[in-house]
Amino acid sequence: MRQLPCPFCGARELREFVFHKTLPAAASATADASADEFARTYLRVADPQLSVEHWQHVHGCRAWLLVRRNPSTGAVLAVQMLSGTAP
Amino acid sequence: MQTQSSRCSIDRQAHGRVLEFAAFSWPQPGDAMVGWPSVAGAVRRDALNRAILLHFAPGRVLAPDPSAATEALLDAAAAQGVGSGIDVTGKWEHYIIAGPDAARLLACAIEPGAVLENRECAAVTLFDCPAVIARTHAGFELWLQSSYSADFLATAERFRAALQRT
Amino acid sequence: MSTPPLRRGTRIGTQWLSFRFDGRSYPAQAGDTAASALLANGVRLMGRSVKYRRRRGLLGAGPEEPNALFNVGEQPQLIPNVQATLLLLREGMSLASQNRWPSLRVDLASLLQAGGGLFSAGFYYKTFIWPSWRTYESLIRRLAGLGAAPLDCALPHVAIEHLACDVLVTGAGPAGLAAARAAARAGARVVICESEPVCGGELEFEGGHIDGQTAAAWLVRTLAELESLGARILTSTTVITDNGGEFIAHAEPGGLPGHNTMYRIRPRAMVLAAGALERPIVFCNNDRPGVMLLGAAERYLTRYGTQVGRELVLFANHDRVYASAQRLAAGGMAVRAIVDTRGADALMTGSAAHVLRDSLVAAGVECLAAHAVISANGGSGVRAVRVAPLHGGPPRKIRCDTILVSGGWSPALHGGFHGGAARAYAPPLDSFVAATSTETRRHAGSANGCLELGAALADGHAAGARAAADAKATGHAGVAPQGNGDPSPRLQAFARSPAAPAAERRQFIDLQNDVTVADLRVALAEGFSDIEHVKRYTTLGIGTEQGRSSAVLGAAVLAELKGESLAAVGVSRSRPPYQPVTLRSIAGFHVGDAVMVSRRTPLNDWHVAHGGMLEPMGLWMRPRYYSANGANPFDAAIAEARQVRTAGGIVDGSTLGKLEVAGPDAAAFLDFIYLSKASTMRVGRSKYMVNLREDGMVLDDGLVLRLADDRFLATTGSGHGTHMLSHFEHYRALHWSGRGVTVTDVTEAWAVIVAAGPRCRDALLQVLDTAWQAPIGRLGHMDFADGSHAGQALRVLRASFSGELAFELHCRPAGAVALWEALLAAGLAAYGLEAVDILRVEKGYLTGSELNGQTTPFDLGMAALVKQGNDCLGRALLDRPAFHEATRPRLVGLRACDGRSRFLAGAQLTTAAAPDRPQGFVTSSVYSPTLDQWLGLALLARNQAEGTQLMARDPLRGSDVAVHVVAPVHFDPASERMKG
Amino acid sequence: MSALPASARHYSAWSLLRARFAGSGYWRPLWAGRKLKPAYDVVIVGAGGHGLASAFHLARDQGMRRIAVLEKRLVGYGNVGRNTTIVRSNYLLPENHYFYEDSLRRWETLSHDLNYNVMYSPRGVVDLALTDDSMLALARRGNAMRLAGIDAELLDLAALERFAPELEARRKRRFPIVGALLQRRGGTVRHDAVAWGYARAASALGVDIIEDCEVTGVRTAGNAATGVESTRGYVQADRVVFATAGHTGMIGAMLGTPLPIETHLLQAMVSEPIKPLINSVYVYVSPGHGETYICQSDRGGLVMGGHLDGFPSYTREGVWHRLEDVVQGALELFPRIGGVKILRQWAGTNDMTMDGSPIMDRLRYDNVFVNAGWCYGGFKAIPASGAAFAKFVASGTAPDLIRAYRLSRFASGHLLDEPGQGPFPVRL
Repeated sequence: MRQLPCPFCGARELREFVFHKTLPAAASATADASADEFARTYLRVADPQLSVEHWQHVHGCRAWLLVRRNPSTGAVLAVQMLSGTAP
Repeated sequence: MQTQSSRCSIDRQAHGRVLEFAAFSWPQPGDAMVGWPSVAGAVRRDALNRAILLHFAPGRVLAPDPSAATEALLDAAAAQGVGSGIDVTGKWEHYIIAGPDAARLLACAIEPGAVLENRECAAVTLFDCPAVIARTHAGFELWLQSSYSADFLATAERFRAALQRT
Repeated sequence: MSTPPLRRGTRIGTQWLSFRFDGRSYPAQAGDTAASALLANGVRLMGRSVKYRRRRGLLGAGPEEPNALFNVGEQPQLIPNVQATLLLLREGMSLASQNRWPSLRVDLASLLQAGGGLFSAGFYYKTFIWPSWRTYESLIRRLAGLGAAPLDCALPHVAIEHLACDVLVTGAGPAGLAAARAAARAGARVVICESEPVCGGELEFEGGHIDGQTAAAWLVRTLAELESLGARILTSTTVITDNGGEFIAHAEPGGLPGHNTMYRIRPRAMVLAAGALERPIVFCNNDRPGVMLLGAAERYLTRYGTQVGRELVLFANHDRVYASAQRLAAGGMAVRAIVDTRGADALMTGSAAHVLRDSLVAAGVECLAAHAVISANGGSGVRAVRVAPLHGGPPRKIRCDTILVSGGWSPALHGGFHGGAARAYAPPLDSFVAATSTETRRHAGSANGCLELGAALADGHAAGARAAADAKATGHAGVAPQGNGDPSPRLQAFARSPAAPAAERRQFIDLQNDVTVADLRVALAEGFSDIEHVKRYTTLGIGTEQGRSSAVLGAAVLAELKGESLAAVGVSRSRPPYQPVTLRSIAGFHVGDAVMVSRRTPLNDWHVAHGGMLEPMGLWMRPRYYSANGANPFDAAIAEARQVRTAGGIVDGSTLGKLEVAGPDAAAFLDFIYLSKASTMRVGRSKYMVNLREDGMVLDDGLVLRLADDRFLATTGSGHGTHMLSHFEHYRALHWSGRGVTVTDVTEAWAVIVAAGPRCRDALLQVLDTAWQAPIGRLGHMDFADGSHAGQALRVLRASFSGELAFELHCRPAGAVALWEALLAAGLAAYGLEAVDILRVEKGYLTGSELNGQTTPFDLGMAALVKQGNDCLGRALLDRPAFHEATRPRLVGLRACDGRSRFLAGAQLTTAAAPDRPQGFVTSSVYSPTLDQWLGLALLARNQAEGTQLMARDPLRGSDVAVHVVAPVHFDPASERMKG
Repeated sequence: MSALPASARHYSAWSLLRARFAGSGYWRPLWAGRKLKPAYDVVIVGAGGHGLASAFHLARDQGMRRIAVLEKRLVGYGNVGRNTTIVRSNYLLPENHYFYEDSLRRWETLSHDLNYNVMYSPRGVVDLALTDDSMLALARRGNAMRLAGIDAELLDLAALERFAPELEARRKRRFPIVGALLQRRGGTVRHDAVAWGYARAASALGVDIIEDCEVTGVRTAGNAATGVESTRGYVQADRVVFATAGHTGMIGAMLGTPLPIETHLLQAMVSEPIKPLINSVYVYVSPGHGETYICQSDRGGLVMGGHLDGFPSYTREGVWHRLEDVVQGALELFPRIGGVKILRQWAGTNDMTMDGSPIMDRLRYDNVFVNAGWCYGGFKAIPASGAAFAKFVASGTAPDLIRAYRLSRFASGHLLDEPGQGPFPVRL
């Protein structure tokens, strides 16, 4: 269904949200920080069943969201507020 | 701009200072403060039923024309490390959309029933213009980002006129 | 014009009106469609086919019509390709046939059909190769196309409505109404979309009884009940696509763009009951005017009292043809023969159809079993039909002027199936039904293969009740309506009549695109055997009627030619929209000035009233120059820039993005976002800072002000404000959630007036509240002070992007115009963005075109900032080797070697040694009134040293100018003026 | 020069005339009817434009004989048959404009080379500028092209009015038109014909084109692949080529190699046919809307497209609001087409790379090659890609024309980011 359940606003139409990026597969934990940064920035592992993404509810509450979707069906699997720790 | 008709009106409301209070996180402990509209989309109203705190985005509260009591509440929240208050006077313009066609006018842009389901206010985009809407007894009140207001009113007027014809 | 006898029908009134078709005037009755009125006036020739330009008449009575498409109205406001079957006539309406020259009757391009088999599938791929396609293309383009190209469009406002409901029902025929009634009774909020202007579907002419009443009485009662239960019935409204559970429906009353509404309906559950589409049967010359669908003839008779012909031959493969024949005969038409492809034993003794046949035979109708129509005779209209027994025997001729065909019904699946859900072959229909109904989407009635009234009602009721339950309605749906109407069709698959190979060239499957059985054979011979390949190769089913009349039929013929089952062949995937929809309707309110919202500053009205020539910058509108200062932007900007340098000016800087970053961790957050550190700044100071994209490229630049220990104001480029807001918010959420930092957009909370020039300090002192006298005198370069003016907050920042002494005044929007006008009164003059560019380039400041997403901080002369070692966002990827090569660019200044030639931004810079290998390019150039020459900034390979002579090559604009490389700062390199 | 041996029917007006009297039996299958053999010199995965063109050039120019093209579904069923048919070489960066110019030159003669009319129509590609800044960016690009010997003209308003009266360039608009960059040799090519023409020519040269044959895995030994697993069984291969636009990310996953690729949807749409109205290809970008491009097919339909749907997807179901964006953009350019109806909308899956330029390189193994990452611009590249990639696969050394498209460029920073968009395929 082409709605995203915004944790703050409730279900809203997809057109209110803007996709930003896909998360790469877990970046390798090498000592080389720039190599990690490179993988994070450039590399993706395609999984036809699961895409983990950053979206923003730009045309609503502007919350940044962590969205899990199935890119083969468009099904939204989970949405949560984006949060993390300082770099 | 003010437009009047028997079915639907859009009237600009005068107002003074407007603050936004942004919490450092949401949901978070400050929600427990007395008088805080902690639930998503909650609105706290004064004795005259005017909205004084609108929780329109995660941890972000709009405080139009803050009274001394409201300012004290926000200051206390800031002092407790809940978040920061920001004076945004001039960012938002206030409108009342009223009349039997008020909901139908909004339905040209969003489905107001669904958007305001289980909440008193919501951040929306109306005719490409960012706004916060809330229900009032007569229809809806609208806080509109001011740089968009001229275009918003022009587009709303087109739809309003079309509703009038039908 | 003599008035013909009045017709009576369910959709027409007694009032006469007149309309024009191809220049001739005709009478019609109110409620007539173009098709019904033309037919009633004896007009049969209504169009020409695309490829062969064969003469065509009506095939259908609704959206399935492939032939009768008209240009409606007159240029410049003409609407092309309007289906005559949907077009409700209005007084004085002007229609014209399409795609013919010089006239519909005599079309020179119809000579093409003499080529017959030459133009078979794949024709264009096999010829026009020499000398080139372009040689022939212009002629072919003119021959192709259907309706006229409009010269203008003045379609009015399109209404929009967003609707949420529990149950959406498409189609208000018996099944749809039963579904809607059941759902509404159960307490569901119901919306019904019906493509026709009135509800009823097949009930309109099938007759029959429901719950002991006539179908007509039940219809009236049911509609009244639905209304009383709050159901919303949208007529003339077609669901055109499924947008992921939000259904887009388009209302086009009268079949003509003009009073359209776009609905966006989000139901919790859905019942698809859009009915079924009658299929033609293919025979030789089955495209002649006078060959029509059987159901269409019934529609014309019942709705409009229009007789489709005088002498009819009916051709079908099912029982229903007999009931139809009887109704058509009762309507005054002579049924000459019924040609049934099924054997004599197909009609069950004692069945209703059998009884009907006997009575028809008794009335003199020839009923042929196991026969088929082999071909139609007559060029511009049917004059006779040749029929033959299917199991051997000679053909014979039957005189008639109309052949009504019916090869069965295909459930209308398109609307609900854009998601590519599977279809399943249904043998009783020889067609396809939905393979699966999901929890939220159910098919019902003939759309679900239930062709009998009783079954359709029961099916609809059950679907409606279940949909209501899915939508969490808890009421009781009541009992299903009981009905009986026409019996089961008992059809036997039959898609086309036998034909000799040569005759297959005139067996038409897709009438609009002239796809014949012979074309399918060619496609198969060439290896295109999958239905999707056949569709693409032959253009089968891609016409404006969305394949309604040809998609399943074509698949059935293909199955026969391949020797496979229809189930194995399948049908090609249909594409939205279900019904073609005008661009105007899709665009909604986003047309003209509203195509994209405009943002305006608090000074916008002042600019407009004082000759400010506004130009878009992103969504913002900003004054480029003021018309009083020059007739064109070039002259005006020179005058304005000169005024700033000699006296002083003010410019509206309100469009700058402004983000207030607050909280105990604000400084640390900005240290992460920006290349240089914010945390080292003291309160009351500002700093020019840049930030980087994740990949290390410079993203944006601006001033950052430290308002308090825990509070900063970051300014961004005007076009970037919302993007930068998202960027800040993203990293706040990603790395700083729960910590002490917030980001708030205050762009609109502060109007910004920049005052620059030698006299600007005096003007400020004269204008501002006296409390500002001391602070303004005290403010050093990049310092700011907060206070108030005229009772409103005011911030004064001493910063300059012009090279002059300059102050940015940040005031509340409500006071902006007064402050602006006071500054003007104090002797400063307004200047626009064009002058800003001149002033910036003279001083070597970035103008925006250097921040093109391709430049690193090294390229822009900020290596020292990188070296400070702030580990900011984007820093890690700056170490990639390519960014340190000698061919990477750096920012330089340029001047013409002769000191006067003009060179323009976009020119490429080359050396004498390699005149075709660019070493860089001019990013911006201006004519400097101060230095009286052209100045430029450029991004140039690092190995080209200062002083080097290069060519600024601009072949596009016909100029090559010798330039030499200088430092980027052209004017006042020691910055004495702005620090003074 | 025609590539076809005598086993195929030569196409001409004469052959059509003969067929007219010989009946449909005269024609031969273009490529169908081959059986999958157990082993090949080269197995190409994907019978789209790039796979088929590579096969054709391997057979014709590189002297390779045992070549198979394995296709999951049908020849030309992917993006080669779903794009908006535009060909051009108006790129900014030298690595790109030389490559695409090679392609455009090949388009000019492709119908002759394949003896198949691909309907190359050099009707001009017009990139419109809506701001002075975008006009300067076009000037930068056009000058770079001209210095490289590629045709380009910068049109001011007067010139634009002369070239394209249908545009009404001076009409009042929300974003007024400032000027344009014109490439006259740019234009359109009939998309299906490209797939079918290459398939026919390759087949005639002995290439086995096997449809309904999905590759499910790669068998390897050490640093080399030995063959591919398919739904029709194992096939031994000396070299394996992946040309699976829209699914390259999954190929990477299959080989355990993350790639700088995300898969996104791009929609296109066509109107009902009308008489000629739009005579060139128009491309423009407006704030908020992103890109819109529009042209009119020879059948008369207005063909339109825009930017990506905006999020990763394999569904091929476009979202309606992107269609609205495109239509709004098209109407802004041509207000007169408001009464024309959209007939069909569809979508294709696009391998979006992190700099917007393609990848032509080895993938993990010495003898596994990937031709991918064409974003939404792969159609125009087909002839050059096929010729250069065939040379690469046959010789093991990437020709100069495509060396910049190596996979390592992301790590080294030698990015080919024409619009300066960075590693964000959908950022507007």
